[in-house]
Amino acid sequence: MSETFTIAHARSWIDGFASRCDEQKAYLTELDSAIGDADHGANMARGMGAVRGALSADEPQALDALFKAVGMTLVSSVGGASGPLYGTFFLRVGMTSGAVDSLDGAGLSASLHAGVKGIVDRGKAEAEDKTMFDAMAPALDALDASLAEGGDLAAAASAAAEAAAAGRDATEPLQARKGRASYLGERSIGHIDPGAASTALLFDALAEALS
Amino acid sequence: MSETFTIAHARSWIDGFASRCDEQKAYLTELDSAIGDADHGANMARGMGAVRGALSADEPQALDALFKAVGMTLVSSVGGASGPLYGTFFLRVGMTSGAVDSLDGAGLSASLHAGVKGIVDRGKAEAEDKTMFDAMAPALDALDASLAEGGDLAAAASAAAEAAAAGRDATEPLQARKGRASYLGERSIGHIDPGAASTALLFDALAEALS
Amino acid sequence: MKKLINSPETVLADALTGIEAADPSVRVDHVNRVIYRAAPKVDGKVALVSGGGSGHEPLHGGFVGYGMLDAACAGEVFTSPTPDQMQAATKEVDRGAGVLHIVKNYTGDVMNFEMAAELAAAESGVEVATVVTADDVAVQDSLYTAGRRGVGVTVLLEKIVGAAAEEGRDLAAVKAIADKVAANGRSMGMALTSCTVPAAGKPTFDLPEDQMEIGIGIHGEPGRHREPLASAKDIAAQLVEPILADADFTGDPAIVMLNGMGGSPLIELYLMYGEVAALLEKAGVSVARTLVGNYITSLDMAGCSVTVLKADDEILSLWDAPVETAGLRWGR
Amino acid sequence: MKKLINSPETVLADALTGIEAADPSVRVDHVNRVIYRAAPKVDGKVALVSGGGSGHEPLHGGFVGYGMLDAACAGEVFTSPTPDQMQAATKEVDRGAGVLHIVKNYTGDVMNFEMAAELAAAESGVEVATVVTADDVAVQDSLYTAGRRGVGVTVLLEKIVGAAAEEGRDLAAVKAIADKVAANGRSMGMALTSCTVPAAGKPTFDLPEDQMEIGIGIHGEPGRHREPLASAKDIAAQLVEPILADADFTGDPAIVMLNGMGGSPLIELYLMYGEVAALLEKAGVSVARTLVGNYITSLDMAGCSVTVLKADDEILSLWDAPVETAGLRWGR
Ligand SMILES: Nc1ncnc2c1ncn2[C@@H]1O[C@H](COP(=O)(O)OP(=O)(O)O)[C@@H](O)[C@H]1O
Ligand SMILES: Nc1ncnc2c1ncn2[C@@H]1O[C@H](COP(=O)(O)OP(=O)(O)O)[C@@H](O)[C@H]1O
Ligand SMILES: [Mg+2]
Ligand SMILES: [Mg+2]
Ligand SMILES: [Mg+2]
Ligand SMILES: [Mg+2]
Repeated sequence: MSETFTIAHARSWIDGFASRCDEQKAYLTELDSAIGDADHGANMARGMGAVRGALSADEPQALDALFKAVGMTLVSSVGGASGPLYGTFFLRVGMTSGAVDSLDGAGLSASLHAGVKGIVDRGKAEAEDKTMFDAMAPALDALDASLAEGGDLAAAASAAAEAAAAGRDATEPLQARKGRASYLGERSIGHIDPGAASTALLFDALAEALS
Repeated sequence: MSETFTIAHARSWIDGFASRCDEQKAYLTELDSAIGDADHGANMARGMGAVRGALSADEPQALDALFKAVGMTLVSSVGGASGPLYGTFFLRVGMTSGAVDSLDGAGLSASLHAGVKGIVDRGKAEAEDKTMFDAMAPALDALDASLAEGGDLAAAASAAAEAAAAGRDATEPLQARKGRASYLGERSIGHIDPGAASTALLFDALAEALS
Repeated sequence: MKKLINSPETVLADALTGIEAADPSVRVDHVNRVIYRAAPKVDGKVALVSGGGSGHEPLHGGFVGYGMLDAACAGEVFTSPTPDQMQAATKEVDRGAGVLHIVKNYTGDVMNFEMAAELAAAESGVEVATVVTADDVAVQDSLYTAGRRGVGVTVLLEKIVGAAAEEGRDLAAVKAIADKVAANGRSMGMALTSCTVPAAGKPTFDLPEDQMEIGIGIHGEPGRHREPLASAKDIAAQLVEPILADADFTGDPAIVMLNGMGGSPLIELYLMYGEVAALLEKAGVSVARTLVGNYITSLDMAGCSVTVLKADDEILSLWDAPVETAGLRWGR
Repeated sequence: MKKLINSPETVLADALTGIEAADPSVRVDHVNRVIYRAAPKVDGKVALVSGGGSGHEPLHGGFVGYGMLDAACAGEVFTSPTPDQMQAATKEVDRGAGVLHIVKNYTGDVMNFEMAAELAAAESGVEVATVVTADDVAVQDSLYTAGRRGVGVTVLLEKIVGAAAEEGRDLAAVKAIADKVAANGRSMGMALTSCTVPAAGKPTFDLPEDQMEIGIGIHGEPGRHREPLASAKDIAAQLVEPILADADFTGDPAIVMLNGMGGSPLIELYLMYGEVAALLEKAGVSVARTLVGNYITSLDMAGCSVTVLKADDEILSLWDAPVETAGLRWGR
């Protein structure tokens, strides 16, 4: 049970996300085969693998440095749509966190909001475009609601993870309007968005890190 | 029951061979798929189809003209190994038949021998090289033996057809030493030679024409 | 999965090694995964940088050389390259006259090139202009899509704009001709089979023996719709009609490309071009130049695409100008 | 069977229509199925006629043009053309200096070209010389086979000998250089998949997911032996070793071709070339010129072949001479 999000939590979050991307590589690629180009699993596994490598070479002691390293590594090792998007997410999370080694609930929420705003700035996604944003947005709403109700960080993160998973599942009936799934028109309906699925992993990792 | 091989027999022989090539196209190609390049059925069907067309346009009244037309048409419409080989066969059959409208048994035998010699001149095949020659040679032996025993043309042709079929089957255990099956080395063993199979059709058609 | 590879992870690195070994006229930066001309352009000329996911060969690496690109950034298979790669290439090829980025319209490519242009301008002061190709008529360009995909016209654009840069035109002029080509090309593609992404290890989609996908892009994604397998004549109509419905190609000379997706043999591509040419003639399109072959591919996918570019005298003379690359070569 | 065709029976006729539409520098005789240069050679120069079954494109039709062939006779898929076709082509291209027939060593091709040469000499008095390529080391050249198959070296030969003819050498000299090239080239091929002959409608052989054929020719025939599917590095060794074991390639410059069988994408061919180049370097072979791509194919077969030609200054300078065909083009 934690009231602060520490750099140890941050590390464990990133590490947990990396493990999940690796374990779920085939699943993410499977989703991307149906409505994309069959590389989302490889992209995320490669990127988060590179992040692990970068963080083990250099151990940043402040949250801004840590997340900047994560973001820069993703930007420079992933490519595709997910590279700039997840990269920008972490860069913005870091910028807003600042040169500190921990955040309270409000601080974490503000950082995550800045990250999601980064994704929207880059990708212009709106709700129900069938993108990772559709898992991000409800996750943050749930996190904020839990904190507002006085929940601790563990509870808030676990609510966020649940909401992200629900958001992921809710992309299934949508027709894509962003990213390469949009080229499929109505044929994109009936499939879960791969980026929303990786975002659900992201919040699941956060919940575990804070549990 | 006939003691002479007439131009009507010749026509019916050619026509029967054309029908058989057409009906057995897939079978001949199947054999050629195993140890060749999957075109013997198409080649023979195309060639004998062209022969039918040529003979219906122009009705030669002498055996030499008829067989020359068959041979020339095969040479100019088949290509591959079988085009020059069957083409030369019929050209030589025609040259030896001469400008007559019928042949006796000895005459027919001499013409067929000339045809087979043409094949050997062109292709240098020897016995057990696993080629059409391995159906041709026993067929002529059987024809000659039957005639020598006093058999009529129908009996002789039917003996030839049986021997050609046996020759065809006897190619199965052989390792090819001529044609493209030879490239396979030992892998050519265990498959019937496609050209021997079409030669069996040739003698089957002759037997029917004379029956 | 049957491929001539060592392992899915090393496909790109190994292919770059092979390209470098095969073609003495290019040089490969293996760290940044950029293919450069071995003999760089002279000072004062605009340089062209393109790039994208791998798996579309000869695009883009095979188009590096005199008369076309100065650098091609190679991403992983079907994954756009990263801003670092593009930024490194941009800095390397700049000859003081600025750099044109040639970008196919995909979310990933656009975002990565955007970040690269920001970085290049901020860090090294290189002037960057960008052209985005978006010629795929299978996709409606609307608020409800990521816009049309950039496909075949990219090949024609790299040739034509490469010639303009070689002539010594300035960045604005080079960008203007690039925009003109991008605006006047249309493409439509189809697949007989899926392709297999090495890292995925199996075909991206299943396509029954009697079906085909119409309106595919170049990433093995399913097309706009699935249709019963048809004759070449019929397929040609399904590709040409949407192109002609989308823009008027009469009255000007056209450059036409019949492109193979990688797994269809040349005999079929020629055959298809015969059908396409007949349809274009019937529609009153006068074809001035033709390209038939594998130019912008989808790994081992069987299928083809048609690109029609409305040209003019300027474009035709840039098209005819000398080019010396692995993928396109004439005039020297 | 999934192919971009109208019907198996019309594949060749339709493809010839497409070739003619696509390439203004050739002219097609649709009755005889011969592809000619649109602008014939001048009087007094030796002419080159090649030909063979279709399904190997760009060979041979794509090599008709300045610096290579004067005519290519197209047979049905995998079926050598007939003597009529070759004879018509021979008469048509003769400029009074004689004609070289370029024949790949297959029983059918050899017999049909033999008949054509007899006819051409008898009927029109055209002097004909013949070169037969037989470079496939997968096959032992012995009394117990039809000799080695003619494969990849045919491409190199058509280029090199085409340049010699363009220079104005006489028939004996042209034949001499042709024989030298034929004698000094070796090839070895492999398949990941079978191809599908249109008229047969299904793959010529079945090849399980984990197996490959080593020592194939170019007609979709099974190879010399079946092996477990291996890495690119391993496959390269299985192709290069028999070539190097068959002839000594050290001490002279080599021309190397890494050829695709039609269904393997360029990224894999480049990757394979990287492995081949490494092996050749280790063996002390000094590679002077390289060709990577689909040049002599087997319809849609996935796989590749390696050809190594022991060259010399004369051969290299003929190789570098200008050529302008759909399949190979440089220097003009
Ligand atoms: N404009 C966008 N805004 C937000 N997310 C997007 C956008 N475009 C694509 N995405 C996300 O990116 C995911 C695809 O990532 P990935 O497969 O790695 O890249 P690519 O599409 O370039 O192959 C999609 O599933 C979607 O969630
Ligand atoms: N040298 C030869 N002598 C006799 N027959 C031969 C010879 N070479 C090949 N053949 C016959 O030709 C047949 C193959 O014919 P076909 O498939 O039509 O031609 P290709 O081998 O050129 O594809 C073989 O099955 C064999 O019977
Ligand atoms: Mg993807
Ligand atoms: Mg055959
Ligand atoms: Mg991608
Ligand atoms: Mg054949």
